[in-house]
Amino acid sequence: MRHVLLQTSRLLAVILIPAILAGCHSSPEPQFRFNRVALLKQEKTDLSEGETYPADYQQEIGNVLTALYGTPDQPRFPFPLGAEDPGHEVLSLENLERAAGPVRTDKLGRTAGLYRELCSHCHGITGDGFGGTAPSLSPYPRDFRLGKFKFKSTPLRRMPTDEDLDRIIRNGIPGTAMPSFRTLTDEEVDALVDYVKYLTIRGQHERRLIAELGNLDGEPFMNFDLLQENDPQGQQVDEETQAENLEEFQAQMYMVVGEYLGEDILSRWVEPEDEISSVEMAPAAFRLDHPAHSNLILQGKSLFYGKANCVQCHGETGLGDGQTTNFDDWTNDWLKTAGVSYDDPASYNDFLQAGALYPRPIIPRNLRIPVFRGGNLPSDVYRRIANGIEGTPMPSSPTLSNEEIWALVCYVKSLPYENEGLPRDELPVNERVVD
Amino acid sequence: MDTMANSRTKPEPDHGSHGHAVPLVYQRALPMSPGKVAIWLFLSTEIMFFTALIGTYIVLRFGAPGGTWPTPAQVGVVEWLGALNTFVLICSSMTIVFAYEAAKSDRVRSARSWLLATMLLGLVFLGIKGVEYKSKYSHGIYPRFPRSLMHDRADLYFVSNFSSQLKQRIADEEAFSNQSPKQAVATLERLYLIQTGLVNWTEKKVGMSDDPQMKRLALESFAHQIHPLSKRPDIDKYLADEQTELMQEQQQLVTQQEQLESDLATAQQQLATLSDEIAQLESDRKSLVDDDGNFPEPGEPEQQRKAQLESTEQKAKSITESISSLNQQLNPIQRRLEAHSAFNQLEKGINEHFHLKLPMVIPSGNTWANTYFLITGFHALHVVIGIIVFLLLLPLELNRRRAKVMENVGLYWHFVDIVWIFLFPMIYLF
Amino acid sequence: MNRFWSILFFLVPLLGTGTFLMAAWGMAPFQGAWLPENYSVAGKTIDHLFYLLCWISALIFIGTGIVIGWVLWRYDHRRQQRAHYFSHNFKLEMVWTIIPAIILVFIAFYQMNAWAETKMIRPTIMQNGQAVTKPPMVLVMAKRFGWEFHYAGPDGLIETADDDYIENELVLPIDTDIVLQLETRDVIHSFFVPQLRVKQDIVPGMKQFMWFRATSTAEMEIACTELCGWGHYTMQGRLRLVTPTDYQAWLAERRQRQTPPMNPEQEETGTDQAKPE
Amino acid sequence: MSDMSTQLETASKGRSGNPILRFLGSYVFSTDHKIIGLQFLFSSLIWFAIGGMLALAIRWQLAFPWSDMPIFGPTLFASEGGQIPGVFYNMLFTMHATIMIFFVIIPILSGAFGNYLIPLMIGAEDMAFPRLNMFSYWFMWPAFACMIGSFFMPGFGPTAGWTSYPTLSLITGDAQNLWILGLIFVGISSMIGSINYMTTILQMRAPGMRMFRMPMTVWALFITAILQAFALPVLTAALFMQLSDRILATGFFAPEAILVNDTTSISGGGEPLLWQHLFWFYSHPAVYIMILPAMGMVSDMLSCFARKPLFGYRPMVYSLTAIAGLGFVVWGHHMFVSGMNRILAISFMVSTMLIALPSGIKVFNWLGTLWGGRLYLTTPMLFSIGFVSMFIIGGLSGIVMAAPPVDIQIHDTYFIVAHFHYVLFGASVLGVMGAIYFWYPKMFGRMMNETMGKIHFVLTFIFLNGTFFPMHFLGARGFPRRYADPYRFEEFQDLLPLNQFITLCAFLMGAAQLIFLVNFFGSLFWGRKAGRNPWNANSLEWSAPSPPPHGNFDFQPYVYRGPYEYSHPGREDDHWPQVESAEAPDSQEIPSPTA
Repeated sequence: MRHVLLQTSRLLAVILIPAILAGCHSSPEPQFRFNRVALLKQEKTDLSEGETYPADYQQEIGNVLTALYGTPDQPRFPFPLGAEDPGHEVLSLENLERAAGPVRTDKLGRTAGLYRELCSHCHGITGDGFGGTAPSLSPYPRDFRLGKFKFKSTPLRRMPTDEDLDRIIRNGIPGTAMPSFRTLTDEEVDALVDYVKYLTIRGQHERRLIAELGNLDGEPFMNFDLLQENDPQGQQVDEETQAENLEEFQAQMYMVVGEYLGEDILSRWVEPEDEISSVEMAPAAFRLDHPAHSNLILQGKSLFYGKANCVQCHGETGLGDGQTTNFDDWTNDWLKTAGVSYDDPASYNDFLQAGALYPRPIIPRNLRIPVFRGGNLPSDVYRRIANGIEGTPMPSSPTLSNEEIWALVCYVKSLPYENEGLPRDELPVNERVVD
Repeated sequence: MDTMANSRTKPEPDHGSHGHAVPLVYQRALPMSPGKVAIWLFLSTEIMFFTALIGTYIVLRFGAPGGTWPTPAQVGVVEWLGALNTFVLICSSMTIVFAYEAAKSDRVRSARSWLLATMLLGLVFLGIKGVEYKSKYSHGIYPRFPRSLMHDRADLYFVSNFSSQLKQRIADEEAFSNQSPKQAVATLERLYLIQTGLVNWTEKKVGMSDDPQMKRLALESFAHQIHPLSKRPDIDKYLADEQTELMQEQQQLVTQQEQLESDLATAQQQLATLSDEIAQLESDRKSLVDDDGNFPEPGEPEQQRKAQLESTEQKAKSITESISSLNQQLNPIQRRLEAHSAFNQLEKGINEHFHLKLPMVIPSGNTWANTYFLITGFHALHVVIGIIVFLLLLPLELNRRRAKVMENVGLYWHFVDIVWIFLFPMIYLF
Repeated sequence: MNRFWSILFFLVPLLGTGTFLMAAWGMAPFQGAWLPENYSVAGKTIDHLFYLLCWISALIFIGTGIVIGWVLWRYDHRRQQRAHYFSHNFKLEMVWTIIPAIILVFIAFYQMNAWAETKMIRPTIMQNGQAVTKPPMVLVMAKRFGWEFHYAGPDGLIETADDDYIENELVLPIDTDIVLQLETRDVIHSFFVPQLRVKQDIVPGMKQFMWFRATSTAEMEIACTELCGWGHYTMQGRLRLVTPTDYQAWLAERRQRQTPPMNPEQEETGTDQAKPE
Repeated sequence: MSDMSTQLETASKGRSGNPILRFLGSYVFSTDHKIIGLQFLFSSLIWFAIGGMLALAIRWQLAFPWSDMPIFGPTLFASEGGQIPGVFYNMLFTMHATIMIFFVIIPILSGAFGNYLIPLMIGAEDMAFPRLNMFSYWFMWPAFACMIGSFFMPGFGPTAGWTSYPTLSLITGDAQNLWILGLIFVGISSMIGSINYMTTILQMRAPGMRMFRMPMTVWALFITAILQAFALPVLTAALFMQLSDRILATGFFAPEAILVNDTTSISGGGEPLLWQHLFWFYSHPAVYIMILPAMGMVSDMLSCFARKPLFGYRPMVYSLTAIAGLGFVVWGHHMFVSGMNRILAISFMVSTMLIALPSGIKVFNWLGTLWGGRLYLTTPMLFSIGFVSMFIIGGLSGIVMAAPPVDIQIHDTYFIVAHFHYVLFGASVLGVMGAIYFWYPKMFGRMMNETMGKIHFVLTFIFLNGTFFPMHFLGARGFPRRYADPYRFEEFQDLLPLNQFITLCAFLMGAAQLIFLVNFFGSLFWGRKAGRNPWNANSLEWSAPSPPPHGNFDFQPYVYRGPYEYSHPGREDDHWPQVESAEAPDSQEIPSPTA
């Protein structure tokens, strides 16, 4: 018995002591995750089968991004033009600091570390939509790095306004796992909006850098060694060379920050409000009490089955069963571009290893449930129909007239409550009224 | 009374030698062996187990919406098979008693044959159970992931699921038809007809119609054609009405089509004459070539004819368009009528008649199947365990010493029998 | 040493009741850790019951605590030469069976009315000279992880095409019998407003009704108290109790928003449904 | 300790020369009820440590939400800065409850003490079915494997709460399947065990050991076995149904279609409330399964250390029976706000009020036992008095919750958490601790250290109250349970300091258990040797050698009196063992061994 006990206690010690030691030091500072899916995709497009970019390329991009954007705990932002930079209109450092970093529990009114507290479970610290809960959610949380947002007041391929992001945070997205954060204060929401934009811009920039890898020929994007006063042999560099080096570094920086970021990415984020698409006047029959209201619904119905061809995806039944094999852009981004087929999971196993989420077809909305992801106000539905939904197969509809769109809005909004053909008291099976 | 001392003296293999010299004596609360006490206690826990299952059945059955619960006929339960099974089990309860009695009086061979008989009766029970399960399975009545074939209501979700499963079936069948075309063609034709004549028609009808009564009849008649549950005069009438109406419509459309076709023929004739005339005029004109090789300007009649030609072409085109749109209208109607003539007269419905195993509507059918398989399954499991125990006992010498074991096994077997006696009326009769 | 144990065990009821009183009076460090302020009519009854039960419990608690402390103090093996040999006392046992039984039966009957009022008797309205149960005002649709509050449109009925729904914000009038219809889209949730003393689980496949009458205007939070998944703690809604006039004005404003722009001047950019009031 | 091993070694000598086989035979696959009891004891204590760690992790998150959690943070979530995801928190409390209930309290009470004490206390050489008994332990191992395995499934483990309410439990990760399987195995183990106990108690009592001469411990274990045998099959059936809902999508507990994030998951026609009824039909009796044996053991300890007969032995037995009987008809009080029929709620309320009565009688009888005694405040005695004192709190808060209108406010809040921790930790675990201190000399032949025991008690007692008492206030405020971050709600933000205080107490309470650990293992080697009867107690096990050999008794025990004849006036000694004869045994009661 003694022998057994000694053995057992030794075994316990072997198991427990490392665990306790591991528990005693705190976690290392979290880092942004590198976009390995984009790199893999780039490798598949640029290089021949089986070849990869050298590991220090990834290191290099990481260095550049850390130099420009800091870390999750200490965010930075590279305003290329200093104080006059239009980037200041896009986001403010103050807001970033409020949203970034670990959750502060010492204060009661926890106004710092908001992103980590509220968002990173799903969207991940990097904003790559790969937080801890992500794989179990349907639909997956948004990956910000593509710079695409579904529900916005601007047309396709335009950036959302602050208002749009603000509304999503406050209202949530019904029918998805995105909850409504209505109880946050204005400042908190502003901070989160700016932080989301920060993560998006960082992700877009990262993708851009990865896309440029093929043009590099082994040269670094930004050679930080150029700033050193000593050369690799440890010798002092003379002033002339230093000046040259500095110039070269500035040129590199101009390319990476000024061109890639400033011109190509940031400029689109400035004043997206100018692009807001208008919601045209509705016909008088849109009013519920208008005698022609039911005619408008009928018109919407015939458009639904006819000219607008909504049935193609949403199905004749309106249950969203028309097509079930499309993917959204976030999946297509790697699934399609890299020439991988969905039917053969083995063919994209390397992408899953790199951190892509298992591809799921995007299911068209079941219109018989009164859940409107982009908002249920008539003007919201109008925009969805008129502008389409970014990143999904839902197209914009330039051929429909204003009145036709309103008719569709009217029909779509009435669809959930449409009697499917059974008496109302028979409707919800197994529904017992308790009172 | 045989006491514990009896079982004491029989050394337990794991016990080894005891630390004490004397075997202990005990006083008992009940005048039976510990084994028998334990088997009674075990059976009482089993009662609680089956109480929970039967309770679930009762709750779900009486909680079913609108009092719907499939009749035995609707789910293919055959009463006489159940009655036969009851008889088999009761007989087996009797034979096990004979086996026990034989063992108690040391008639070893007789005990063994009675036990064998019990086991065989148990196997017969399982066999009949298997036949029943198989018939359920072949009718598509079983719990299934992710959705059962059975839907509780004829609604759009039913149509939608039916449609997607049908599409899958057609795809499978098409792949199969590449290998052996002859066999598949008939099935495939039928499936296409179901898809166009039933599913798409109903989808469209329910989507486009504004009359709730109409929608309801459309959905119910669709479900009825797939798998009729009982005689439905209203649906028969609806279908017949629809058929006559569609025939009239078809007639109309066909007349229209004929009219249009004759129009088209006239137009084409006109076109032919016109182009002939134009060609004539042109060649006439070309014969008037001057010295520079220039033709004269086309004359008034030629221009007139050309304009005429153009307008007639337009007209012919529009006629062709309307013909094709007419065809588009006509096509589903024709398919629907074909479906009517192909499927209306089927007594057992499409599913069973063609062995299609497509989704069907049985109100509360899912819940029925769940509880049926749960309860009878666990009961069958108990029968199986009993048979295994019999198998273990058979090679042994079934003498007086083993009679106690026989008694305990018999108690268990009676319990299994009693459970069935509860289940039989519950599932087969009420 | 026995004294020490005696005092230790006596401290249990002392500190127990003491902290209860401190919490009830809102003394530090328990300020706020007690029944929240009550805003509903039925809440008063519930609070009264809670206090009554607390007092009964406190009496028993202190009584038994004193006995334990005293026994340890008095019957220490160093003071007591030999234990008294007795194994039962019929009269005493009857007394401590019957008195608690009476108290328990009293409690059981005392609370039945409160239960009936809060959960069984639904408010009525007069319709054609007959009292009929009041139809629900708002359909509360619970889902993972949030609340949808479906308000009746101009037709006054919920579950019709003109319904208007808001995420996570419920506005209700005070001094009115409010009936809510509760449903869920996915799993079991529970609608809980501590200040109104209302809680109701919402089970899939069932319709639940809940009613209360608020007494004064306030803003409070709605919580879900039945585990519903990873984001259970995020099911946070806001409830605003306003005066009936404000409520009507608010409703009118909502309806205004439901109407899309009918002429260019009224058009707004983006939906401002989200903007806080 | 060494006595025991020599005894056992001699017992197994000659059976097999191979030392490994011999070791396996005597310690691992032993059919000796004492070894099986100890196996249950040790595995439960290991699970107790795991469950405790989970509890501390829960407390950490509530005191310092989303901060870097010790041990779990750096090992599992380093890339997230040590911040746990919400679903991990759900796993924490689900597994904490499951482990504590099904792998700690139930096995330690009926598995460890039931196995160890029943044959010894009734004078049997072993259980009625020793090999079945071995199986009842080894059926725990598949359950252990399932539970450990479930931690490694996606989503970190089952996350539907220990109540596992559908429809949530139907859509959580695959770990739930393992969880269900684990509980089914626990159920089989408990069922085998309880049938064995009942048979043993009914049929294998020593001559003269009438039912009403059995110690309260045996009575309590007997009634617990009845509860288990009749309530568990219901849970097992329900678990099978839930498993089939998850795997075959049968839908016993799912209404027609559940839409989760717009994906139809399960179809059915079932009833979510049906699960709750079936579950609580078992789990409410389970509450008594978790407290009755402790009550029995505490009764024995109180009487022994007060040197005085148990006050009202028969009423105590009757009240045990009443608690068990009523325990089957009160399950609905867990469901007052669940949407269950509201008239039914009233009947459940009345029966719940009734069940308070026998519980009250027990408390008063314990006080009566102490009154006029000669108290020796040894560690087991202190734990027993602690048990009574804590059980009073748990019982009284139970009455508050039994009132449905009040339950509306405090259902699923920390008031409930406080209540059942007072009963399960405050009462049951203190009782178990006391019982370990009390029967340790019998189990290992050595005494545990009294000073360390008392320090252990006083620290546990203080911090246990510090941990659980403030939860009543949180609950009254409406502070919901199972919230990973309640402070998202403005109205709960000011409760953070109180929660931090609770967490501090919880960690200190956890630390205090280290003293117990040291004492337990240290005493194996350095404890004072105990004779047969170190506490001068009456019941039969104290007449056997410590530790008892294989077969328990080195003499044929005859029982002459009840177990509580302390300080009998006609006797100089203050105890009078049940086996000690003053006159010839009543010949009627002793069957002749040869009959």
